[in-house]
Amino acid sequence: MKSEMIFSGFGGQGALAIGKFIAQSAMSEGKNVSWLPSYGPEMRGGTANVSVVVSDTEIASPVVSFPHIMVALNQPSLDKFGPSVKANGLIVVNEDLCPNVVKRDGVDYVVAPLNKISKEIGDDKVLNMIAIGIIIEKTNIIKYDTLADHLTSFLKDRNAELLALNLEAIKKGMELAR
Amino acid sequence: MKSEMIFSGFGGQGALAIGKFIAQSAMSEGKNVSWLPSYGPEMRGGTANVSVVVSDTEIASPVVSFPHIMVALNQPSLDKFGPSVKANGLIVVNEDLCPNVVKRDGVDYVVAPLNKISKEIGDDKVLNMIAIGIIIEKTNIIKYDTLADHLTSFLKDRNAELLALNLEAIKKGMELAR
Amino acid sequence: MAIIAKRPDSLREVSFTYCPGCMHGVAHRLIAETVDELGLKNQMTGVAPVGCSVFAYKFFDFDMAQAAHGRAPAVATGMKRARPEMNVFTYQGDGDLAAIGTAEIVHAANRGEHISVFFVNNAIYGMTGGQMAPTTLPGMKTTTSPYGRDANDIGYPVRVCELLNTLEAPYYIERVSLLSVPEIIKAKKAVQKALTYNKEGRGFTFIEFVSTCPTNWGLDPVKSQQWAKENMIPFFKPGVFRDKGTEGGQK
Amino acid sequence: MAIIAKRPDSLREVSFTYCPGCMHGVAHRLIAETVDELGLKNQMTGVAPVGCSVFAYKFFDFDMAQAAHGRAPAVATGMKRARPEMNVFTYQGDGDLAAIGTAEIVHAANRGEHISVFFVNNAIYGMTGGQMAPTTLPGMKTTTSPYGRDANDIGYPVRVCELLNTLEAPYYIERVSLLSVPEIIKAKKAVQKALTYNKEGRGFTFIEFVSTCPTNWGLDPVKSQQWAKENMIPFFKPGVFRDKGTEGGQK
Amino acid sequence: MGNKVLMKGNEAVAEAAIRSGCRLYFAYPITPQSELIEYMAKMMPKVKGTFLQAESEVAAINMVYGAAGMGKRVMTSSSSPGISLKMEGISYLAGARLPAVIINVQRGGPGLGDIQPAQGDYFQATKGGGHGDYRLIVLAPSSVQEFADMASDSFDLADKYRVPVMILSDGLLGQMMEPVEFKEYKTDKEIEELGKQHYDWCIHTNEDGKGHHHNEINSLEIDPNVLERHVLNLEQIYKEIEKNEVKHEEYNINDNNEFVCVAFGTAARIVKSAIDDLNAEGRNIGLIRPITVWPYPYKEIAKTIHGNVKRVFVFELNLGQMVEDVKLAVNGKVPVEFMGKVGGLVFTPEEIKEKIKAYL
Amino acid sequence: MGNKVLMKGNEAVAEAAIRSGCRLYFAYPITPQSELIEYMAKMMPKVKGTFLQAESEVAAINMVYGAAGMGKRVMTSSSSPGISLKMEGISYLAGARLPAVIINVQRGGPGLGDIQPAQGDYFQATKGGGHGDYRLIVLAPSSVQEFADMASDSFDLADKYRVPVMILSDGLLGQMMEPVEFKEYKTDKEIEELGKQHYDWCIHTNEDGKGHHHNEINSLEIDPNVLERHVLNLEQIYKEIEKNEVKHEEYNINDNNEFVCVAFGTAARIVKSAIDDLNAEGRNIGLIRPITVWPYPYKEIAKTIHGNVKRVFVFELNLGQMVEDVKLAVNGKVPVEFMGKVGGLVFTPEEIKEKIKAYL
Amino acid sequence: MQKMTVDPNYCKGCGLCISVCPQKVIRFSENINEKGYHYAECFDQEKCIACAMCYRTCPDVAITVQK
Amino acid sequence: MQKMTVDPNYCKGCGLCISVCPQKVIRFSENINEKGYHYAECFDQEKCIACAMCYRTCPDVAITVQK
Ligand SMILES: Cc1ncc(C[n+]2csc(CCOP(=O)(O)OP(=O)(O)O)c2C)c(N)n1
Ligand SMILES: Cc1ncc(C[n+]2csc(CCOP(=O)(O)OP(=O)(O)O)c2C)c(N)n1
Ligand code: SF4
Ligand code: SF4
Ligand code: SF4
Ligand code: SF4
Ligand code: SF4
Ligand code: SF4
Ligand SMILES: [Mg+2]
Ligand SMILES: [Mg+2]
Repeated sequence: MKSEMIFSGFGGQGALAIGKFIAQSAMSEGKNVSWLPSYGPEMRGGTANVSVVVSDTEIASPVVSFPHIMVALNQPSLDKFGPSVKANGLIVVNEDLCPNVVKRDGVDYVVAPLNKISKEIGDDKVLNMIAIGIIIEKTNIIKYDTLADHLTSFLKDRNAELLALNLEAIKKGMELAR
Repeated sequence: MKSEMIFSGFGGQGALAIGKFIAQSAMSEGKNVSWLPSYGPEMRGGTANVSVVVSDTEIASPVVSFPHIMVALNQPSLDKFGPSVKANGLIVVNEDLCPNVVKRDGVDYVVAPLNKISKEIGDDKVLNMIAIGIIIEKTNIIKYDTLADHLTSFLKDRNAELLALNLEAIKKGMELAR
Repeated sequence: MAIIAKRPDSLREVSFTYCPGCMHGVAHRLIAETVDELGLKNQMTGVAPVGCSVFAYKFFDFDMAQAAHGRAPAVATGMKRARPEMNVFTYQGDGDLAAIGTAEIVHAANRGEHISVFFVNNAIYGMTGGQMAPTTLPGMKTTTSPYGRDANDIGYPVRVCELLNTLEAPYYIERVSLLSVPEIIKAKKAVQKALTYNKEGRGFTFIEFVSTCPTNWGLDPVKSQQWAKENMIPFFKPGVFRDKGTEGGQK
Repeated sequence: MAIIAKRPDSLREVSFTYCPGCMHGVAHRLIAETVDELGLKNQMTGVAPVGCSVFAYKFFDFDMAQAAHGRAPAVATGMKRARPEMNVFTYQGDGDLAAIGTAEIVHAANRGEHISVFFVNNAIYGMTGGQMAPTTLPGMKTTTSPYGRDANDIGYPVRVCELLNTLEAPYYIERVSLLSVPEIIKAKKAVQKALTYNKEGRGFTFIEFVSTCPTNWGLDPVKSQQWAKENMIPFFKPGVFRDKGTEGGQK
Repeated sequence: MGNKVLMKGNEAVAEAAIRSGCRLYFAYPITPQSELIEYMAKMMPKVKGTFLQAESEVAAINMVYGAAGMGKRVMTSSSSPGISLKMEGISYLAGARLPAVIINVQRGGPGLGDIQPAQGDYFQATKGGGHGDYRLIVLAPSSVQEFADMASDSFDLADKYRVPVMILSDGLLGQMMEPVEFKEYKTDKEIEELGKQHYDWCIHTNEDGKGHHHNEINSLEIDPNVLERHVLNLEQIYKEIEKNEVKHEEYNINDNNEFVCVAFGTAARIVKSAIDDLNAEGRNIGLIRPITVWPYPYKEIAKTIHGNVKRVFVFELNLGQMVEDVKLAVNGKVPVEFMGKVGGLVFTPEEIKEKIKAYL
Repeated sequence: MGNKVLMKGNEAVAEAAIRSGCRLYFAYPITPQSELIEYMAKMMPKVKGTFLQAESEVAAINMVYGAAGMGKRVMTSSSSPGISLKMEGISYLAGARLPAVIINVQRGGPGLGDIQPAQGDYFQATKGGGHGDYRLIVLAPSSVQEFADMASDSFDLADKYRVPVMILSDGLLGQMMEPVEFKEYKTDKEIEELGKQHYDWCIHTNEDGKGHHHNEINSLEIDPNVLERHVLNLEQIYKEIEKNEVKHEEYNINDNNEFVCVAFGTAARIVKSAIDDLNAEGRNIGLIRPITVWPYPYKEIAKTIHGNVKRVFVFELNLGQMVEDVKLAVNGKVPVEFMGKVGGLVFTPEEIKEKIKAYL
Repeated sequence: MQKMTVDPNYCKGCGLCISVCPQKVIRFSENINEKGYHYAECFDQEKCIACAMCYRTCPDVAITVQK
Repeated sequence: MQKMTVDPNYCKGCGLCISVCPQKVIRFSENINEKGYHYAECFDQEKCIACAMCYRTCPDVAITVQK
C-alpha cells in the first residue's frame, strides 16, 4: 500500500509540519516514508507545500504529482493542487481562507473553518493539527495513538499546555470528519 | 629542405636573438620558419635556449630534439645539447665559457672565444652576431645580405653605430668559419 | 489636488519580492526617485547582486544586469568601461559585498571606477535564510552562529566604509541608515549626492545603508528598526567618511 | 674563533631560486633565524604563495605547504584550525596578497586567525615577468602599465597595513623595509615580535616588508635599494600600526 | 526500526560525517545546501570540532586544502555555482594528493539558474571541471540513507587513496526527509589514529625534536620530467581505483531484459517507479544505477547488454551528460536513447514510461 | 609574403583580436600567457580601447560579463589555473547568453603544475568545467597563423549565436614565433555596427528617451518552468551550432588509409611529422585534426572509418581526454588506441612512430 | 478627498506606515489582498496632513500622497 | 684566519655585501661559480672587523662571519 499526499498553505500555517508529523508517525509504525518540501524564495509570502509518501514497500519517487490526500490551508493551494488529486482521493479544505471551493466529483471533501476552530481551541498554531485529525479519521495512514505518543514524548516536559491543545485539536479534527 | 637548430646560453647572452634573426631572415627569403623558446623560471640565471626550424615545406613539429645546428654560448648548453646534434651537424662553441669541449666524430665544430672577440670589436652584446656569421658561412640557411638588409632597415636611423658593430661581428664570424 | 509623493517613474509596476517591512524596498525607492529627479533614466543602468535583492533587475525601469555573487563591482566595471556614456550603479548586500565580494569592491574602489555602489547592510544573509554575515554583530545569533557570534573565534564585524576610506581614489563615501523617516530623508540626500557625482563623472561613490531583516532577525518590522538603532548604529556609525566634492570635506 | 653569523638551522641547504640581489632571501633569513631563536622549529610550518617565493616550501627546514595564488591565508586558516599546537605563517607577495588574495587576507585578519603573515611588497609581479601590482607606484612603468601607472584610470597603490588596521581583531601590524642594514635589523625585531606573539597564541600578526625586484625594475641590486628608498618609502611609510602587546601601543 | 530518525539529507550527511571522524568543516552558505552548513554550525562545537563559515567558496576549499594537509578529516559542501568556484582548489587538492570530502547539492543551471534539484554538474564532477589531468572519486546517492552512508565511505576512500572525493547529490536529496540509521560515533582515539596514518606525508610537529621531517604539501613541479612522473603516478592510482571501487546497483537486471535503463541519483528513483509500472504490465525492463559515477561501471553496464536487450535508455536531470559514458560502455552494440529534464524540474514516472513505450 | 611578420602566438592573437574590433580586454597575468596581456596593455590605448588588468581571474571574467552585456566585443585570456577560476563566470556568460571570447593558453596540471605546454583542459573546455548544462564553442589552433585567424572567427561566432567562445591553445603556441599575416583593421564605424546588432537585448542608452526598453542581462530564472524553457532554448542553439560550425582538417585521409590518427592543436603538428615519416616508408596513415573541439567532428571521423582502417590512434598531451569523443565517434567499429604525454612535455615524432609501429 | 491612498496590490501589511503616522490615521484593513495580507488604509483622510511620512517609510512603495 | 667567508655555491654576485662593508674588504672573485657568477670574497681578513653587515644584507645567506 502506498499513499501520496500534498499539504499546502501560506508559510507559517504549518503545512510542512502536517507532513512531518504524519511521516514521523508512519515511520514509527514501520512504514517507509518520504517528506519533500517545496523550497526557495517563493516560500516568502507565497505558498509552502510538502509532498509526503507513506508506503509498505521501498519508495521510489518522492515527488508527488497526483496525491491521494491533499490539505489546502488557503485558496492558492486549493487552486494549485486540487485538480491533480486522484479519483477517490481526499481533500481537506480550510474554509476560512478558501472562499471559493468547487467540488470535483469522485473526490471526498472535508471543508471546515480551521482558523475559527483553532481560535476556539485557544491557539492559532494548532490549525494544522485539526487537519491531521481529519486525515486520521478519514484514512488509516497513521493511528491516533502513534501521533499522541510521539507528541507526548516530545512535548510533555517542555510544554504540557501546548500538548493538551494539540491533542484536543487532533480529536476535534477526528470528530469533524466523522 | 628542413634545418633544425638550437641556440643556447645564459640569459642575456643573446641566444634567443640568434634564433630570431635567423628565423626572420629565412622568412624574408621565403622559407617557412618556427621559433620556440624555452621559458619559465629556469631562465633566471639558468640556461635560455630556443629551437628554430627553417624549411621549404610546412613545418610540422617546432620542437627540435636532434638539431642540425647548435650554438653553445656556455658550458651547460654544450653539455645539454651537444650530444643530440645530428651526424654531419654543426656545433658552434663559445670557447670563453666552455672550458671543456669534447669533440664528437662526424660533427663539424667551430670553437672560438666569442667573448674575447666581441670585446675586441667593442661591444659585449655583439657576441651572438659572431655566431650568426659562423652559421652563414658554414651553411646556406640564410644569406648575409638578407640579414644585413634586415639589420640596416631596423637600426640605421636608431643606432647607426650599433649597426656597424653588428655587421662587423657577422663578418668576423664568417671569416672565422672559413 | 497635487500628487506630492508617489511611486517613481524609474520603478516598474511589479511588486518587490521582499518580506513585509524589509527596507530593501526603501533603498530602491530612493535610487529610483533620484534617477527620476536627475533625469538619468535614459542612460542609467545597474547591477543586481545575489541576495534578496537579486531581483532588483526586474524592479528598475531601465536596463539592468544581474551579477554573480559578490562580483557586481567587476561587472559594473566592465559595463562602465564599455559604455562610459551610461551611468552605472551596483546594489549589494553585506554577504555579497563584504564576504565573497571583498576583493571586487576593494579594487573597484581603489581604481576609482566611475560607478556608484549602494550597499545594504542588514548584518545577515537574508536570501539564504539567516546565516552569519561579516557584518553580524558580536553575540548575535544566526543560523550559522547558533550560539552567538564569538568575536574571539571569528572576529568582529567588518566596517566597510572605514576600510574603503583607506584608499586614495574613492570620491565619496557615506554611511546612512533607513531606520526612521528623518534618517531616510538623510539617506535620500546621500543618494542624490552619489548619483549627481556619478552623473558628473567625478569618480567612485559609495553609500552604505544600515538596514533590517525582520524575517531572519525574527522581529516584526517596527521592532527590527528599534533593534537596529540600538545594536547596529553604535557599531556602524552613520556619517560622511569622504567627500571630495565639498571644500573641507574629508580628504 | 666563534661563529657570529651563519646560515640559520631553519634554512635547508639549497640555493634560493631568486635573482641576484633579490631581498626575498633576506626576508627568508629573518624568519628562519627567528624560528631558531624561539625554538619553534619542531612545531613551525608555513605556507608558500604563488610568486617568486613559490619555492619557499623548499627553503625552510620544517614542514611547508604551497597554496594557490592568493589563498595562503585561507590555507593557513585550515592548517591552524586543524593543528592549533603548531605555529603557522604565510609568506606572500604583493600580487598574491593585495590583488587576487584581497578577500582572503582581509578575512583572515578580520577573524584574527592565530597566524603570522609576512608580506613582501616589491611593487610588481616578479615571477611572471614584471606586470603591474596593486602596489605599483603612480607613473611607474611595468609590462602591463607600459606608459606608466595612470592613477586617474586605475587608481593609487593599495596600502595594506592601513587597510587591515581598520579591522578590530589583528593583534600586531607593522611595516618595515629591507633597504639597508639598519632597516634589516629593525625588520628582524618585527619578525621576532610577530613570531613571539604567534608562539604565545596572541592572535593575528602582520609584517609588511618593503622590498625590491632588481630584475623587473631593470636596476642593479644596489640601485634598486636606492630607488625603493626614494620612491616606495614616501608612499609606504614604515611604522607600527597596531601592537596590542605594548601598553600605549596603538589600539 | 528503533534507531531510525526522520531527517533531511543535508542534515543526515552532516551528522554521518561527524560520526565518521570529520572534525573540520569549512563552507559558505548556498541554497539548497544551507541546512548542511547550519547543522555543522550547531553540532561541530559539541564535538569540539571546527566549524568555520568561510568568506567564500574559494576560501573554503583552500581551508580544506590546509586542513587536509595536516592529515585531518575535513569536509566542505556547496551547490552548483559555489562548486564551480572551487574548481581551482579541487585541482590543487588532486595535484597535492590530499584526502578531503566535497559535497555538491546540485541545483539548476547554468549561471545563477534556480535552486531546484538538477544533475547538470555530472560532467564537471566526473570529467574534471578543474584544469589538468585529475579525477575525483564521485559518489551519487539516491536516498537519504545512502547519502548519509556515503559520508563515511568517502572519508575512507579519500584516506585510502589520498584523493579528494565528491558526493554528487542534488537539492531533492538535500531537502527531503527520510528515515535514516547512523553508525556509531568514532571515538577520539580512533580519530587520532586515522590522522596518524598520514604522518609520512602530512604536516605535523616533531615529537621532541626527534625524527625531523620536511613534508611538503604541494602540487608544483617546475621540471616537466618530474611533473610527468607525478602525473603518471596519479594515473596509476586512478587505475587502481577503477579496478577496486566501482559500485552500482542492479534493479531487475536479468537475462531476459528487453530494455536496460541507466540513471543515477534522484533520477534513478523515478525511473524505478516507471519500471515497476511497466513490468507490472508484463515488460521486462531493468535498471542499472551507477553508485560511483567515477570510477564508472562501464564493464558492468556492458555485461548487461546481451542478445535480448534491444535498446538502452538513459534518464538524467540534464541535457545529456552521463549518456556519453553509457555510450562508451555500450560501444555501439545497441542504440542508446536519452531523455532529460532540466531547469530544476524532475520528470514524472509517467513521462519516463511514455519515452520507453515509444520504442515498444 | 610581404605582409608576413614573425610573431609569438600570444601576441598574434592579441593583434588579431584588436583588428577584429575587440576594444575591451580584461585579464590577469599568468605564464605562459603573459605576452598576450602585455601586448594588449601596449596596443589597446593606441586604438582607444580598454585594457584593464583585473585584480583576479574571477574579476576579469565578470568584467567581461559586464562589457559583453553592453553588446561590445570583449575578450579575456589566462592559463589553466586561472581558467579554472573563471568557471562560475563562464557558466554565467553561457546562462545569460553573452558573446565573449576566452583564451586558454594551457599549461601542465593539475594544481599549480608547471608552465610548460599541455592539453589537460580539454574536458574542462568541451564538457563544461562550470556547472549546469551549457556549451562553449571551442576552437583549437595548431599554428600561430591559425591562432590569429581564430580571434576574428571566434568573435563572429560569439556574435552569431550569442554564446561564449573559447580558444583552446597551449604554452607552445603562445610562446612560439611563426610568420603570420593579418586581416585589415575593422574601422570604428564597422565596430559600431557590430555593437548595434545586439541592441534588441543588450544594455544601452535610450536615444532621446524614445523607444524605452528594459533589457536584462541575467541567468536567473527562479521558476523552474521558465528555466526549463530557457535551457531547452540553449539546447536548440547548441544543436544549430553542431549542425553548422564543425570544422576539421584532413591530412592524408583517403580510401586506402590503414590507420587513422586523431589529434588536435600542438599535438597534431607532431603527429603530422610522424605520419610523414611513416608514409615515406610506404604506410598509408591519415590524420584528422578537429579544429572545433566543440562542436566535435563525430560524423567526420566516423566517415573515415571504412573497411581498410584497422585501428584509430589518438594522441594528446594529457592522460586521455579527447579519446572519449573519438570513441564515441568510432562507436566500436575498430579499436581505438591512445598515447598521451603529460607534465608539460611534448612527445617527439619518434615516440609517435613507435606507438603506431607496435600495431603494424 | 483622498490625501493618502494605499495600493492594496503592493501593500504587504508591514505596519511601518502605521507606526510613523503623526496623525495616527492609518490602520490595517479588514480585507486581505491577493497575497493574504491585511493591507493598510487611511481611515480619516480629513485628519491626514499629507506629510508623506508614511510614503517615506513604506518599503513597498504602495502609498500615494496628495495635497 | 678567516673572519668572513663566502660560500661560492650560494653567492650570486649581487654585490650588496660589497656596497655595505664598512671596511671595503669585499670584492668579486676572478673565478665564477657553477651558476656563472663571479662570487664575492673578502680579500683582507685582517681588516675585516666581523661586523656582519655583509651577512645581514646578503640575500642568499652565503656568508659566515666569525670572531
Ligand atoms: C557563488 C555563490 N555562493 C553562494 C550563493 C548563495 N547565496 C545567495 S544570496 C547569499 C547571501 C546574501 O546575503 P546578503 O548579500 O547579505 O544579501 P541579503 O539577502 O541579506 O540582502 C548567498 C550566500 C550563490 N548564489 N552563489
Ligand atoms: C590563479 C593564478 N593566477 C595567476 C598566476 C600567475 N602568477 C604567478 S606568480 C604571479 C604574481 C606574483 O607576484 P607577487 O605576488 O607580487 O610576487 P613576487 O613574484 O613579486 O614576489 C602571478 C600572477 C597563477 N599561478 N595562478
Ligand atoms: S529575508 Fe530579510 S533581507 Fe531578505 S527580503 Fe526578507 S526581510 Fe528583507
Ligand atoms: S623577479 Fe624580482 S622578486 Fe622575483 S626573484 Fe627576481 S628580483 Fe626577486
Ligand atoms: S501623509 Fe502623514 S498624516 Fe497622512 S497618512 Fe501619511 S503619515 Fe499619516
Ligand atoms: S508601509 Fe507600505 S507595505 Fe507597510 S503597511 Fe504601510 S502601506 Fe503597507
Ligand atoms: S664582517 Fe663587516 S668588515 Fe668584515 S667583510 Fe663583512 S661587512 Fe666587511
Ligand atoms: S651579498 Fe651574498 S650573494 Fe651578494 S655578492 Fe655578497 S655574498 Fe654574494
Ligand atoms: Mg544581508
Ligand atoms: Mg611582487
